[in-house]
Amino acid sequence: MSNKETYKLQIGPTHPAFKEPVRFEFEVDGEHVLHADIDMGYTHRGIEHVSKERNFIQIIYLLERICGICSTSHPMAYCLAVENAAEIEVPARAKYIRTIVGELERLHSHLLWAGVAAHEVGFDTLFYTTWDIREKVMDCLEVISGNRVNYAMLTIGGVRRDIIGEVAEAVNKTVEYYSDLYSQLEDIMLNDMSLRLRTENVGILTYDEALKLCAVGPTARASGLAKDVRADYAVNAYPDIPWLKAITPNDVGKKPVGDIYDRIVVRVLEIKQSVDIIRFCMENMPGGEIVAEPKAVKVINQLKKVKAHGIGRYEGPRGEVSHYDILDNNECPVGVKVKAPTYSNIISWVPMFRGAEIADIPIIMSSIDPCIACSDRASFVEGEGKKTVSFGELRKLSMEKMNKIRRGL
Amino acid sequence: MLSTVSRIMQQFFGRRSTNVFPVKYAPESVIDALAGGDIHPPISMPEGYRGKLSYDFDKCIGCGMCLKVCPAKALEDYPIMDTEKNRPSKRIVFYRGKCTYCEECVKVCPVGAIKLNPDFMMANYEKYGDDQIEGIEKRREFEVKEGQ
Amino acid sequence: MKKDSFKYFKRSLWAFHINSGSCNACDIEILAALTPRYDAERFGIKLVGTPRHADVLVITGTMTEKIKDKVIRVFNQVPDPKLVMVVGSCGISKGVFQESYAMAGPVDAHIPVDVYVPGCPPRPEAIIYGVARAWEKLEMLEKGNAAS
Amino acid sequence: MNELTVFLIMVISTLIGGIYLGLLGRGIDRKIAAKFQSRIGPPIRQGFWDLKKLMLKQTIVPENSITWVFKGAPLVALVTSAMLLVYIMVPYLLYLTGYESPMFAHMGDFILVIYLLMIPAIALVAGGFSAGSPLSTIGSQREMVVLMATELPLAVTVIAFAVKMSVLAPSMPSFSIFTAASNPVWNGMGPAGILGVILLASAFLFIIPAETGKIPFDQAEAETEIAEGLLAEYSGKYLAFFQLAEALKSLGVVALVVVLFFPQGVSTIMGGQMIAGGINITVPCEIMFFLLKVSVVYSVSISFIRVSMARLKISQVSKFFIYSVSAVSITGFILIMIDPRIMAM
Repeated sequence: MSNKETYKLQIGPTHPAFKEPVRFEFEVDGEHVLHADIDMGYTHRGIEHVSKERNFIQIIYLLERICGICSTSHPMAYCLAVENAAEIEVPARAKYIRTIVGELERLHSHLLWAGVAAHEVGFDTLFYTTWDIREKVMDCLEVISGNRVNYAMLTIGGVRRDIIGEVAEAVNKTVEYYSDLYSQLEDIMLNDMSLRLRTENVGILTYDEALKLCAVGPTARASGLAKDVRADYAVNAYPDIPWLKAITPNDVGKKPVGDIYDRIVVRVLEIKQSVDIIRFCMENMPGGEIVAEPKAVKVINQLKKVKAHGIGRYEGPRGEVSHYDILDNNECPVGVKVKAPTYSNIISWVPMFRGAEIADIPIIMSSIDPCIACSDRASFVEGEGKKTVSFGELRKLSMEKMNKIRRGL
Repeated sequence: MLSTVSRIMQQFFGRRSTNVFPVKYAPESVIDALAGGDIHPPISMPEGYRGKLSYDFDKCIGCGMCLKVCPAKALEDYPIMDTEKNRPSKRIVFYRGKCTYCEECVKVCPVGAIKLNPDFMMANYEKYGDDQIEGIEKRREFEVKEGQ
Repeated sequence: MKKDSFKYFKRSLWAFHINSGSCNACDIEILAALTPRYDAERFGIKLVGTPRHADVLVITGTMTEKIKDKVIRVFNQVPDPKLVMVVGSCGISKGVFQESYAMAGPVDAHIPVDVYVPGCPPRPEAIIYGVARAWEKLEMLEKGNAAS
Repeated sequence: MNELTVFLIMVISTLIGGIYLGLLGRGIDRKIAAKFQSRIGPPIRQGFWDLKKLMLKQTIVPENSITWVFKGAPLVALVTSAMLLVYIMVPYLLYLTGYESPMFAHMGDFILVIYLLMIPAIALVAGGFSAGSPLSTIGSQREMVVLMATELPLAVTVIAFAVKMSVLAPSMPSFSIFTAASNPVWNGMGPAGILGVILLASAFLFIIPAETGKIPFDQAEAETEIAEGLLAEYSGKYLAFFQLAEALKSLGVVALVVVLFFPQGVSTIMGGQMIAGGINITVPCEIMFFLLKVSVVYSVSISFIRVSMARLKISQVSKFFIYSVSAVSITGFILIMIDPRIMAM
């Protein structure tokens, strides 16, 4: 490839490596990426708009379908936000059940990610193995909630199903299974030679860049940035756990580089952490009610009388999810604002793609565990589909929007 | 590297994890082609699985609460004349293709007329075919009566 | 279109998966159907990387305005004979996203659909059952072809 | 029997058997890989069904492709792959059946085999370039890199064999497969030479997946990176041709390894003719034994390596072959050369 002519490579929106529609335009010189451009909006479904026409209970199921993989994180943040606004006290047992479901989801999401990442580098056996292991947690979630993916466990003021009797037994069995299997899994994920060849020193995001670009979740933690909503804020049952802390590669005695291998390390360690948290919760679960108000219609009527703002933040498997809800004496919220973790992490693709090869594109893409469905904010339905908004304009627009919301309240 | 190889070998000599499930449901002619050929049920369904909805027409009192909480508008009401009390009442039909299987209507129903069964085999050729709409026969019945 | 090749579809079905604005739930269940627990490959089902090799288009999601043209284009790239399978309630009827401005309508408003698999999301077994229903349909087509 | 008749019978039986076994091999490969992954996997006859279905499907030729190259490349790949198989198999079959004739002594020239190995790959490259899709173009570039990277170890091995053969059987042509088959390379060698042959064989363990485009060397078709790469635009019967060509080529390459490194037949091992019930069953036994060897090499070098490794990057592939595999094969070559028994000649 002696000639220095570059050409444009379009990847997506229907590409086998990315299960979600997103289009990349890479400027490539031979096998090297010079410049990357992202075109999003293919999965924009106008959820924030639709939610203004739904009542508080319906919104839970709508928000659950923002993303099917982190389908507890969004309702969790929403419920926390509404409870924050309406000052609803959640029973202690419900907090523990929420924690268990959230951690089981993290477990399945991280295993899923490990499989997808392995598939991206062509390591199909690892993909099959991790997904086979993952079936156990899916079964457990199915027993708890009645569905494999969309659990519908949360409701405003608590949870809908209790973990008791046979269900509790199933959870304990799952915990046992993963504690037994963990060392083998860790060995495969962290010590496999061909996987290390593909992931070490690829897609580097340094500590400074992670800080500057506001990366969240495992992406940030892999760069040595110890931030974790579970450890930093009082959410659910997490404050009761004395040993909980944000996991960074330092925990295995490795200096964080911020490459893909570090992200694998963080996620594998988090699998162990999740298992430990579930065990802790099962052992220390208090008794009592599981929901503040079981009648959905009563909850809606109660929330109709509230006029307040609420913020809910929760650490999803991909990073921090935060919801901002505005309640205004109405059956429906006046505003629902969603900030998904991938939304913060997308921009960190830019430093990662610098100097990458074409072969690295899928693994770098999936290394932040992207959820395009979470983070599509706008889409052009007519016209050229490209408009540049400068920082000043953006600031002006958001100030206008904010004023509008304030006046409305 | 060694751990991977040992795991692969374990998988090679160990029990396979596949559940030979849908043999029972495949068309006759295909069964021979399927591996194993044993009749296997699906992986055991947990109690409280949120699957196919079933609706008890006689139990329903027509309060319309389910319509209010359904996030997907999968339920549609149709008015009938309540013969006993001699006043208009409401009944529902339920579109399986619209449902999100959240169980909210089940929780909200005051008389327990709606239930979610653990059955999940729902694939079909028609979007709104008769077996994809719960309660359609009853609705037809009433429409015919009204016509008379 | 050659009807003979339907016979071989039952033995060898290559699927191309399109996400037309879904929430990933159906997508991960489709992938799960390939994993050791369910192992769809034992029926000769394979996920391929390009529409040119595909026999069946597996569409998940709601068909947003922006991706509509792309999906239609992919549909046209698939060589005949082809099947279209819609997985998930929101592809069938927009599901929970009714009244959204960004929706171009259900999938069958734009391309012909052969099999609908309701569920939110359907279990991997339900997806495999959907494929079995597709085979049944092919069988019916074959017989219809022989009769005519 | 007339020499020409024998030749034709062998060619035709090799072709028919090759197509059948090649497709069967694909099925067995998938089944074994599935077993490694704790699954059931497709039926063994899956390869045939896939091919039949592809033959019946519509074939789309992209508008912006160079049509004649696009259509011609699959045929060239198929024909040359078949030729490769015939060219490797016929001399070996001649050796197995013990049919000796001066006409066949020169059959199966190594240099020609190397070229025949290249042509299907080049046809793939041409097809990929002509398809006019950027993904196919990248796939073609990668295929070229893999092709060039494997050339050096392949050539070194062949030269080592030629040198060895010139010593073992000075009266016979050194570059001929017939010679290599009738004089196993392990014979007449000291410990250094044996170690050298083992090194050459282990280099081939990685050359086989590279030549046949299997993980970890399937960069040209990488599904998750460039969407099947140079096959991205092919559909219907042209894809079927490529698949058949690939099946034949895999069988050919594996057969080449068996012929080069493990040519011993049953009769040589058992030390005589195999006779059961008064009928001489040596030839069927030889063929069965040969197939056994092929399937062992196939499942180790293709199936096992495929399931236990991740796909390498193209830069890693070229480094791997140019440094590691070449070093291994050159060391093997040197060891064979300095073997005292060869030095003595």
